[in-house]
Amino acid sequence: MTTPPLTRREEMAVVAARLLRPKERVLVGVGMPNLAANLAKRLHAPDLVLIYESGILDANPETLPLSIGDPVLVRDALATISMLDLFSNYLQTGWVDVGFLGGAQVDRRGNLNSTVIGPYDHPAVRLAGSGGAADIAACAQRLILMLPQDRRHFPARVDFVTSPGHPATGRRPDGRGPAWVVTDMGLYDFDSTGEMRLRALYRDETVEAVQAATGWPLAIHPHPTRVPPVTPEEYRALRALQQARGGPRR
Amino acid sequence: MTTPPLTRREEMAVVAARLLRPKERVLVGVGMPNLAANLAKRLHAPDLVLIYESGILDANPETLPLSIGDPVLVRDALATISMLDLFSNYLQTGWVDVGFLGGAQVDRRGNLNSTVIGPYDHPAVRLAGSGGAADIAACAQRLILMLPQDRRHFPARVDFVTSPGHPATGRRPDGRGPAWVVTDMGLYDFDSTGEMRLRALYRDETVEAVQAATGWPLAIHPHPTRVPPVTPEEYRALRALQQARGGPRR
Amino acid sequence: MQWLSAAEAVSEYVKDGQTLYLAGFTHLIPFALGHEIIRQRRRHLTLCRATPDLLYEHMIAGQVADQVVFSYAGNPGVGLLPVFRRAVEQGTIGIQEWTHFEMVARLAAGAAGLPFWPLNTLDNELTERRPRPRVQSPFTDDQVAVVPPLVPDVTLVHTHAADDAGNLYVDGLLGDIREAVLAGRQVVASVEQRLPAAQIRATRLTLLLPAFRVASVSVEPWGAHPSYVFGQYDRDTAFYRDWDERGRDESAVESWLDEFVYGLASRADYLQRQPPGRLSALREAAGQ
Amino acid sequence: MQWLSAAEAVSEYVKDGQTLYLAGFTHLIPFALGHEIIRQRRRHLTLCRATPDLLYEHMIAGQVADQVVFSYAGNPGVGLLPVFRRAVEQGTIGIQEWTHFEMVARLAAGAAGLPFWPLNTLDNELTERRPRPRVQSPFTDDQVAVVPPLVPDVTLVHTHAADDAGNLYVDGLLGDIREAVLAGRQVVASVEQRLPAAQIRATRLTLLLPAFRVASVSVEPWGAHPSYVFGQYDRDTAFYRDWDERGRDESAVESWLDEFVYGLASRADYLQRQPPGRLSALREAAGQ
Repeated sequence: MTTPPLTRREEMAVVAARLLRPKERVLVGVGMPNLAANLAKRLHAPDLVLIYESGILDANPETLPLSIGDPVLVRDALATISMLDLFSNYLQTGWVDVGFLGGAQVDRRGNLNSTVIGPYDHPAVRLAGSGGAADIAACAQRLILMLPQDRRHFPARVDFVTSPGHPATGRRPDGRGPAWVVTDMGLYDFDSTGEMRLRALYRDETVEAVQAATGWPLAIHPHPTRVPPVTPEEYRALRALQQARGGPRR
Repeated sequence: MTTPPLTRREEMAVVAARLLRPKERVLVGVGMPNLAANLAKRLHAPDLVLIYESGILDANPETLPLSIGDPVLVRDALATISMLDLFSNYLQTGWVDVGFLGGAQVDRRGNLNSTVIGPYDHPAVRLAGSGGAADIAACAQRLILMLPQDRRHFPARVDFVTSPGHPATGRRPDGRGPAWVVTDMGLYDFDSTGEMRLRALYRDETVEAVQAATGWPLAIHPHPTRVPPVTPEEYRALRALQQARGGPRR
Repeated sequence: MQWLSAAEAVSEYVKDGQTLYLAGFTHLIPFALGHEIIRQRRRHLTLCRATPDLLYEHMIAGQVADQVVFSYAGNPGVGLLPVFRRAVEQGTIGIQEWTHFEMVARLAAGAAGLPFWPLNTLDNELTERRPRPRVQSPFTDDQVAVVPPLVPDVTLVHTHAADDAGNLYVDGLLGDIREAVLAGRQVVASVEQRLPAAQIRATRLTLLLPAFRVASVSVEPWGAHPSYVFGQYDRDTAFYRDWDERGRDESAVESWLDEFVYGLASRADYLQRQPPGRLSALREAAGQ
Repeated sequence: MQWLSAAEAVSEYVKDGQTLYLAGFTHLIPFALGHEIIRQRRRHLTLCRATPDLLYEHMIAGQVADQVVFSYAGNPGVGLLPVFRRAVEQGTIGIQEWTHFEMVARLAAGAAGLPFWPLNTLDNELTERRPRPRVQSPFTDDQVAVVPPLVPDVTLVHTHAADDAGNLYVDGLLGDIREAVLAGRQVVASVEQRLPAAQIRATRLTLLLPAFRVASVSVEPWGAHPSYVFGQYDRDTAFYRDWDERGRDESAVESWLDEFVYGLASRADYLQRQPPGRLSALREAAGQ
C-alpha cells in the first residue's frame, strides 16, 4: 500500500483543523472548510458541533459530504431546523463560535469576496455570491478563512466586499471578525490594528515568496514560526476521511 | 332511558354551531365555543378545521376537551405548531375564517371584555385577560361571540375593551369584526353601521324581555324571526358529545 | 451542561430578583422546578408565563414573586386563578399584561436578539394603557405595531427526555416552549427521563434545544404533574378542578404548600403523597 | 385543493410574468414542476430561490425568466452555474441578490404578512448597492436593518407525501421550504406519494402545510431528481458533477433540454430515459 504525501491543499486542511478547539460550534462553509472541520472532529475535537447553513445542527457525517445539504449530513445529525431558525436564533445571537469560510479574494483587512471578479454590473467572472457568508462574517465570534495564496487571491483590494473584515480604522469593536487565514503558503492572524499578519510558514516557504504572492506589503509577526509538520495521526485521519468520500453508504 | 330537554346553555351551542359553514377554519375559544364547534363538526360540517390557540391545527378530538391544551386535542390533530407560527403565519395573515369567543361583557359595538370588572387598577373582579382573544378579534375574518344575556353581561359600556368590536364610526373598514352574538335569549347580527341587532328569538322569548336584559336601547331587525327548534339529530349529537366528555379514553 | 438535582439546579441558577420564564402551555409545565423555587424561598422574582396556571398560583402563594408578566390568567377549562386574583385585587402583586401573540412575539424577539418584534393587530384598551409604539415601514406606507423583547434571566422547562449529552427533546403541544427556551439567558431543564440518543431517534420525539444552550438537566419523573407530558401521562384535571375551591381559602393553600412543598425534601416524596391509584390512572389515560 | 397532473397544475396556476419561488435547499427541489414550466414555455417570470441550483439553470436556458432573485448561485459542492453565469456576464438576465439570511427573512415577512423583517447583521457591499434601510427601535437606542417581504405569486414545492386531504408532509432538511410555502399566494405541490393520513402518522414525516393552503397536488414519483428526497432516494451527484461541463456548452444544454424536457410528454418518460441502474442505485444509497 502506497502512502502518497499530502498535497499542499490537504495540508491546509490539517493546519485549519488545528485551529478549532474542542466543543466549539462551527458554521462550516462549502469546500475546504468542510474537509478541515470534519478532520478536527476525527482528531482532537470529537465534540465539535458542526453546523451547516442549510439548517443542520450538530452533524456527524459518516463520510465527507459533497455539498452542505447532502443526505449524509442529515442522517446522523442532531436535528434539522429551518434556515430562518438557524440564522435568527443561533447565528444572529452569537451562538456560533467559528465561521469557517472560503472565497475568491481576501485583502489585508480580511474582507472576503465570493461575488464577482471585475465590476459587479459587468462581471468578468460571476461567482456564486454570499450565500450565508456575509451573515456568518457579521455574526460568528471569530472567522477562519481558507484560500490558496497568489496575487489573484490576495489582491490589494478585493473586487467586491461580500463578507466584511476588519474596518479600515482598526479591529472590529465587538471583538469579532477574521481571526485566522490559512493558505497554501502560510498561516496568518490579524494584529491589534486589524491588519493581516504572517504568523507561520510551511516548511519550504520563504517570506520573500509569500510577499511576492501578496498584493500588498505584508505585515509580519515579530517571530514568525514554521507550521509544525503533519503528524502520522493527522495523515491517517485525513486519508481515511477522503477514502470514505463518495463511497457507498455502509 | 330518559331524554332530558336541552338547557338553554346547550341550545346556545346548537344555535352557534349552525353558524359555522363546512370547511371553515375556526379558532376555537375556551368554554361554550368549544362545545359549539365540536358539535358542528359532528353535524353539517365534518370538514370544519378546528384550530386552538395553544398551537393545534385541525383537531379531531374523540371527546370534548376540558381545556384548549388538553391531550385529547393533540392525539388526533393534524399537527401541533408553535403559538408564534400559529399567530404569525395563520391568524395574522387572515387564514382564520371564524374567531369564536366568549367573554364577561359585550356592548352594542361588539366590544368584548374578558379582563376585569370594575377599574383596571382597582378591580372588583380580576378576570383571566385576553389570552389570544384580542389577537383573534383583530385578525379573524369574522367573529362569533357567545354570552349569557342580562344587564351584567350586556352593559351600555364594557368595563374594559379586551377585544375591540366595530368602531363607533361604523363597521370595520376591513370587513372583519363581530358578525354574530349568540345568547340564551336570542341571536344577533350587526347592521350596516356596526350596531348589534336582534335577529331571532328563542321560542319563548319576547322583544320586551330581551330589551330588559340589555343595557342600551336595542336595535331590532325589521323582520326578527324565531330560532328554529333543535332537531332530533342535533339533540342526539349534543348528548353524545357530552356523554363522552371526561369519559375514559378508548 | 451539568446533570444536577432539581434542588442543586435552583440553588445554582435561580437568584433573588431575577426574571424567570417557566415555560409550557397547559402541557409540560415545570412544577417540580417551580416547587423547588418555593422550597428554597427565592424572593422578588418577576415571573413570566403566557398562562400563569396553577404553578404561579403556588409560587405567588409561596411569596416568591413581586410581579407577574402574563397574557391569560385562567385555570384552563375551569375558571379563574383564585390566588392570583386575590393578589391582584388586593394590590399585593404587580402585573404586566399582554395578549398571547404579544407574549410569544416578545419571546421571539428575545430569541433572535432583536430590539423589537413587529405585529399587525389592532390596538385595544391594553395597548392604550401600556402604549405599543408603531414603526413606519421604510418600504411602504404601512405602520406596524412593535413589542419589546423578553429575555428571561432563566427559562425553566420540563421535557420528555434528554440524551446523554443533555440535548432536550419533546413531543406534542409546543405552545410557547420553543421561543421561551431560545429567549432565556440560561436554560434550566428537568426531564422525564434520560435516554441514549439512538433510542430517542427511534421515537417521534423532536429536538427542542441542543445541549450547548442548556445550563443543567435534572431527571424528574412526573416533573410536570399536575400538568401533563404527552404520551407519558395525562393532565390531572381533578387537581385543576379542586384548586378552584382550594385556592379561594388562604389557609387551605397554606396547608397544601406545607404538605406538598415545604414539608417535602424532593419530588419523590411529592409523588408518594398522591392519592393511591391517581398517578397510574393518569399513565393509563395517556395510553401507557 | 385539487389533485392535478403536473401539466394541469402548471397550466392552471403558473402565468407569464409571475414571481415564482421553487422551494427546496439542495433537498426536495421541484424539478418535475420546473421542467413542466419550461415545457409549457412560460415567459417573463421572476424566479426566486436561495440557491438557483441546476433547476434554474434549466429554466434560464429554457428562457422562461426575465429575472433571478437569489442568494447563492453555485453548483453545490461542484462549482458555479455555467448557464446562470453566462446570462449574467452577458447581461441577458436581471438579478436581484441577497444573503441567505436576508432571503429567508424576506420569506418570513411574506409568510407573516409583515411590511418588513428586522435583522442584526453588518452592512456590506451588497447593502451599499441595494440600500438596506435601518429602523429605529422605539424601546432602545438600537437601529436595526430591515428587508422587504417576498410574496411569490406561486410557491412550487416537492414533498415526501400528501394525505388524501392534500396535507403536505416532509422529513429531513428543511432549508427555506417552510417559509417559502407560507409566503406564497398560491402553493402548487408535487409529492412522491399519496398516502392515507393514518399511515403517515406512523412515520417520522411531519406536516409542512395544511391542505387548506394548498392549491393543487400532483403525484410525481422522483419529482425532485436529480436532487433528493431524504429517506427515499439520494442526490444524483453524478448529474450535478456532469453539469459543470455540459452547462458550459450552449448546444449541449439545448440538446439536453430537447431530450429530457421538450421531447417528453411527462415525468414518467423522463425516468425511462435515465441510464440503466441509476435510479435504483440512488434508492439503495438512501437505504431503501
